[in-house]
Amino acid sequence: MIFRIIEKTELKELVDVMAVNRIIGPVQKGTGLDGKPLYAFGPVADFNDLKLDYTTTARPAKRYFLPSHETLCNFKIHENGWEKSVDFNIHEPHVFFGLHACDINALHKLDKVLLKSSFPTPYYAAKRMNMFIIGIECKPQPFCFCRSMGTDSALHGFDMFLTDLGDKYFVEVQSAAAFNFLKNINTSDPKEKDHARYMEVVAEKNRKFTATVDTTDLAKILDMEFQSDVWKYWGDKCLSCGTCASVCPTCYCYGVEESVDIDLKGAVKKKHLYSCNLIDFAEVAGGHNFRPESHTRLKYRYYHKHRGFAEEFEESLCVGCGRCSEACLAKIKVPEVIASIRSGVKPRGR
Amino acid sequence: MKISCNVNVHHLSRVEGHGNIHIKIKGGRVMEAQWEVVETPRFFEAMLVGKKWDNAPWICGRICGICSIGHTLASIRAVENAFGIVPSEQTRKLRLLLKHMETLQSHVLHLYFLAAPDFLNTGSVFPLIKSHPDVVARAARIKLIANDACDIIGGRRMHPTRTVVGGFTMLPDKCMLEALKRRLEDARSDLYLTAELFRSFPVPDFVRETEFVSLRGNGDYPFIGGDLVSTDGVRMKEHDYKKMTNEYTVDQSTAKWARLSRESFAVGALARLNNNFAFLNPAARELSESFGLRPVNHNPFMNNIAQLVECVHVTLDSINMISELLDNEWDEPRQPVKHKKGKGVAAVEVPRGILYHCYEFDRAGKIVRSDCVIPTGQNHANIQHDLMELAAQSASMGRKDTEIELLAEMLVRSYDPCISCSVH
Amino acid sequence: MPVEKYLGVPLHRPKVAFFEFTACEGCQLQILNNEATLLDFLSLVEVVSFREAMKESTGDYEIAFIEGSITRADEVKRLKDIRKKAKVLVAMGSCACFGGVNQLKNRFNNPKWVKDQVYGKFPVESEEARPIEDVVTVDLKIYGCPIKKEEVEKVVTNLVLGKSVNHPKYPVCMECMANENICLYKLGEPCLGPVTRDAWCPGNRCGCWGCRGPADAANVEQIISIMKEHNFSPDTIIDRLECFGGFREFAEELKRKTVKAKTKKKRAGK
Amino acid sequence: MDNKLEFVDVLRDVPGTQRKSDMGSFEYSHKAEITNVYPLTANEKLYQIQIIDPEMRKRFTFRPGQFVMLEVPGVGEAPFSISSSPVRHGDIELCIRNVGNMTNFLSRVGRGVQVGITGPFGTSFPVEEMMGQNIFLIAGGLGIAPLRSPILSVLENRSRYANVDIIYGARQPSELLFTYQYEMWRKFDIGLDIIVERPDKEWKGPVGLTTHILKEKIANPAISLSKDTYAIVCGPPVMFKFVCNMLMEAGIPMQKMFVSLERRMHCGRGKCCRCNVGSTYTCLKGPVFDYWSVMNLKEAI
Repeated sequence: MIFRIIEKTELKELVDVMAVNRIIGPVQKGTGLDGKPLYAFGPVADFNDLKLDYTTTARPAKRYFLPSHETLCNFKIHENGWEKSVDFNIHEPHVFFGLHACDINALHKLDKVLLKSSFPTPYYAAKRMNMFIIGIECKPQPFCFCRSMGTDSALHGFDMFLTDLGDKYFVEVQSAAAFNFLKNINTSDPKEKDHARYMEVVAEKNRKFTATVDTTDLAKILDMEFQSDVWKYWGDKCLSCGTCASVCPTCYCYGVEESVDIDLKGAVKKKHLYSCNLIDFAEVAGGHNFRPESHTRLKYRYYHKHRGFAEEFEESLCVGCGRCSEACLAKIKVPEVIASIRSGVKPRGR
Repeated sequence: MKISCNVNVHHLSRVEGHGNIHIKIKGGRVMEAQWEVVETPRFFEAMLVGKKWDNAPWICGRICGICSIGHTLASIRAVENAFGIVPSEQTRKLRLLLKHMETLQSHVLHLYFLAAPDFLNTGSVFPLIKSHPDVVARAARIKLIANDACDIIGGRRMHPTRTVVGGFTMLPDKCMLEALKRRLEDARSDLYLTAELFRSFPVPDFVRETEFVSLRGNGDYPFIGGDLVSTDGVRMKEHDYKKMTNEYTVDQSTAKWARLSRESFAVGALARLNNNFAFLNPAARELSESFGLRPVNHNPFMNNIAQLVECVHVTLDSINMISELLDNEWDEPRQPVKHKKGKGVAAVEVPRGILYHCYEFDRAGKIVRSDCVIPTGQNHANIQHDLMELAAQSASMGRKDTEIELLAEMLVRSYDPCISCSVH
Repeated sequence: MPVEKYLGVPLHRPKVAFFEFTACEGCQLQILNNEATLLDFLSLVEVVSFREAMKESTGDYEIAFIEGSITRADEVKRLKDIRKKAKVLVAMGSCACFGGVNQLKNRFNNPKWVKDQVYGKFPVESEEARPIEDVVTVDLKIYGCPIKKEEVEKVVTNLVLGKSVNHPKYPVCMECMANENICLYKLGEPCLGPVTRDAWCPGNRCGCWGCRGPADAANVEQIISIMKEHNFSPDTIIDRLECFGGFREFAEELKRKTVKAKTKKKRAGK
Repeated sequence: MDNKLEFVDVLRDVPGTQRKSDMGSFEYSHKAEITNVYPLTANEKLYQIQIIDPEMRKRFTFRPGQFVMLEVPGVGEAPFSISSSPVRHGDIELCIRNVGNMTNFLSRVGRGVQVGITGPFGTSFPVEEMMGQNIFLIAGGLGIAPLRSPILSVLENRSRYANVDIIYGARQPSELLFTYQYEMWRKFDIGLDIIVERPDKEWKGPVGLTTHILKEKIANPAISLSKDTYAIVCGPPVMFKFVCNMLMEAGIPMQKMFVSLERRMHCGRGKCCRCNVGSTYTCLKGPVFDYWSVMNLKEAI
């Protein structure tokens, strides 16, 4: 692995060099009630818009590789027949500047099901293969439990990864493209003290994680507690609004809808990212609903994340980013749900 | 001399809301000439009682689908006047721009979809799609610009979502404003073609002297707030609106009627133009003169032309305003609102004339009493008197029944009445 | 030339009529607001009655679009007549579906007081504002105040194709999430989005007032307690819930509870 | 230096074949034509569908129990079990009940209309493995549709199987499907018992549920249900639960009992998750499951 050091003052240079490509990164989208900035991934037009010291974004950068609405194909309709045209909806590579480890790991997980399984989906693949990723070391937030999920650091799947050492960045370089970009700016080889500082920074970060989830035998426990009343407790709270899935960096479930143009000369097939918490997720033609109650849907969500995916790919689908817990108005938080299922005891006081 | 005639129009078409026309001429004498408003009232003034201030614009915008933006803005202004809030220059401009676009949308809808079919001998705009495709396409083009503009500024073309007490929840995207400006510039030629079309329509020769009431501009053509004036020389402050309207109930109408110096008065584009001719954009003024429309004009059918003139005025004014907005950095979209006990009145010129909203709030910011006076409501009495005059004239001129019916319908339509709105 | 077949299936160009009752006529205007697609729309159906736009009118129609709520005896009769003639009757907009803002006056349970507020002694007939479903059977609903024009187009296209119309069953949150809006609760504003049927308006930083009525799995009790946790007063919550009529029972229930709590507090104070 | 990143075209290196691992196959559908429509009952029709490209038609092979995604542009796409014999390749038959949007449209479609076909997808009944053994097929209602393919497949090689018995139950006689083929099946030495819940005047056969017949069969010493018997059960969840339990008690091993589950699918390719049972994809691990697997699915029954 190649390591470099770049001075912070050089970072603007790097962004400028990359700017011939479309850059997506953390930008401030608003201000919360507490006066703290609210971040989102969005196009970076100016270096000053790029907020690399962001806490977290309310949404992952998912819309750039798994958009919530996507046209799968268009049809031209004539007398008895039709012609179909397909577009993967991407025409240039994107630079993702400033992804945290959890979001990079989320991509690995998505790759397993969308890219490396049978029937890889080219809509995802086209976007995924045109990502240039610059990771950045995160600042653990009170709701992050990525350490429990083993996703607190990214070992691969990026072009370069920055760690803030104070006045400079420690850079892991993993691709030739990244190496070439760095030739445009001033970099240096890390010195012994840089390595030491790097270790310090990482250790300090690790100390800051507070939230935890006990994942020991989780798949088995989910099976044992399938009939647990605790699910009903959470189900009663659930708004069935689909927010958790929408903010999840790894939720990929969807629905397809076809519609005919008003002039009846064309039709379109669209994909809409869905959520298993939505009432009609498991409804079949004719109207039968396999999961009519909200607790059965909520349970299914945990099942898919922590059991089904684990069975298939030897790991959980959850990266512990905590976004769903933060976004949930009903305050259904993953660590609390799993702890309550594990203990079989409903949380008190709420 | 017309011996007898019987005209009954049940639920007049191509107007907003439900109204009937009855004309009966017997032995050359007008027995009956009646404009009847049968719309079901919705009781907005009662609905508002007990509601908090932030509900008012949201609910009152629903008084009318066609001028929902006007109602929303009037409602906001009434609340702001009650709480002593003065909108920022940026808010003022954006609101006026939004208002202009509603005026353009509404006037074009009226001119092409509601009024023009009478002159082109069809029952609706639909057959014109085949016979005059360019005319329909042009109408759609201008309307689309105005509607898109309302989406950009107000969030929605109908029942806007961004307009709130204190300003806007969100500001429009500058690139979109820029694009809007270009489209408005392109629309000028369509507006002049519209003028040519209306120049080819004969305006019925009908005059009845009346009083015209509107806002009075303070250096510019007025739309939001200001003094109230009439062509009979009355001038009052916004908060004295009740003295300007003197509403009363009549048996033939679920909408209230109004009067000022005479038995009736008129509001609307013609009234605005009659009172503020000097403040029109020069190009609009020139167009007006080319139609022979100068103050004070007493032909109600000329309201169509006044609307046309206003289309040109608001388009040109909007282009200037967008340039000014683009030249400045955006300020905060909205200012904080602190409610207090008090009363607020707003007078706003909506497409069909001057609109008043008035609310009284208690200390908790809840509405204790409310009052809305709608332009079409103020016009009903005038329509009634015009109709009598038209019937009398027709009787003496010996017009045919069908001719009388058409003229009577056209007369009511020229007021572009918003009937459900007037009943609210 | 109108298309006569879709994938070999012959299409029927239905005769449609638009009618309005107690309403602002905005929903009908939304159809005329279809500038870009109006012509296609008109070649898809045969409009036989549309008073807001045309003079001619016949009683021969298959699909009747009804705007507005019912507030007078003559409207009941007229609506029932329409129902007899129409094969498909569509409730269009919040007023027709739930009573809309018009039903706000029902909350006083005192039609006379309501009438006197506006008309004084002048006699005017006034009943409770009701959704049209209270009077006739409704085949289809198009939600919203106002309706979305694309939705009407979709409904009509589907009717022509014989395809059923499925409204989204999920709440507004999905649309907000898709637009990547900041949740209004994070900005300190009340919003009924989590319980209201998916809408097209998110994106203007305007909290939802529930004009499209409850989503299929609406957990209204939960959103009420969430609003309380966010320090919104019962009045604010009631204002939202009762605005368009879709959540009326919940508003009534909350009012009862609030009054009860207040009297309890008062008694305790004494 | 040019810092523009190179755009990667995902289809660049993909050949035009139809392998599961090819990106190009994801949204590819065979254009096919409805060549015939036979009404079977008031609600069900049999559609003969032929892939138009002769080369593709030849290459299209499937195993009994597999399904295809049938697409009607603008109207919808849905999974259907193939009801025809696997020998017929890309000339397939689908038995479709008018229950939803797309099936309603299909019910009005005539011959000559172009539709899209993707697949085949999913698991199948192991008919080869069953050779030399007894087969017990039990169907309820529309459950006969996915069973017709293994039945026809067995008919093609009738001599290679021992006893083949079908029990088929429907609500009423008018809802019985494929009535015109019963004689032919019987001619091929297949035991066929038909039972209805609500008989009409003409009905002469037994009345009740499939389990009634099954009970009689199990009680009959002449028929032996042993580990040499395979069972295929298809019908509503309540039915297959009862039936499978009875068969298990009668001695058929769980791994030799097969059911076909029906779920809504939006992709058929293990992506949309709409067909998941518990956390298992019906489209990839199913629709044909052995009963042991079904027992392990948390939500199947």
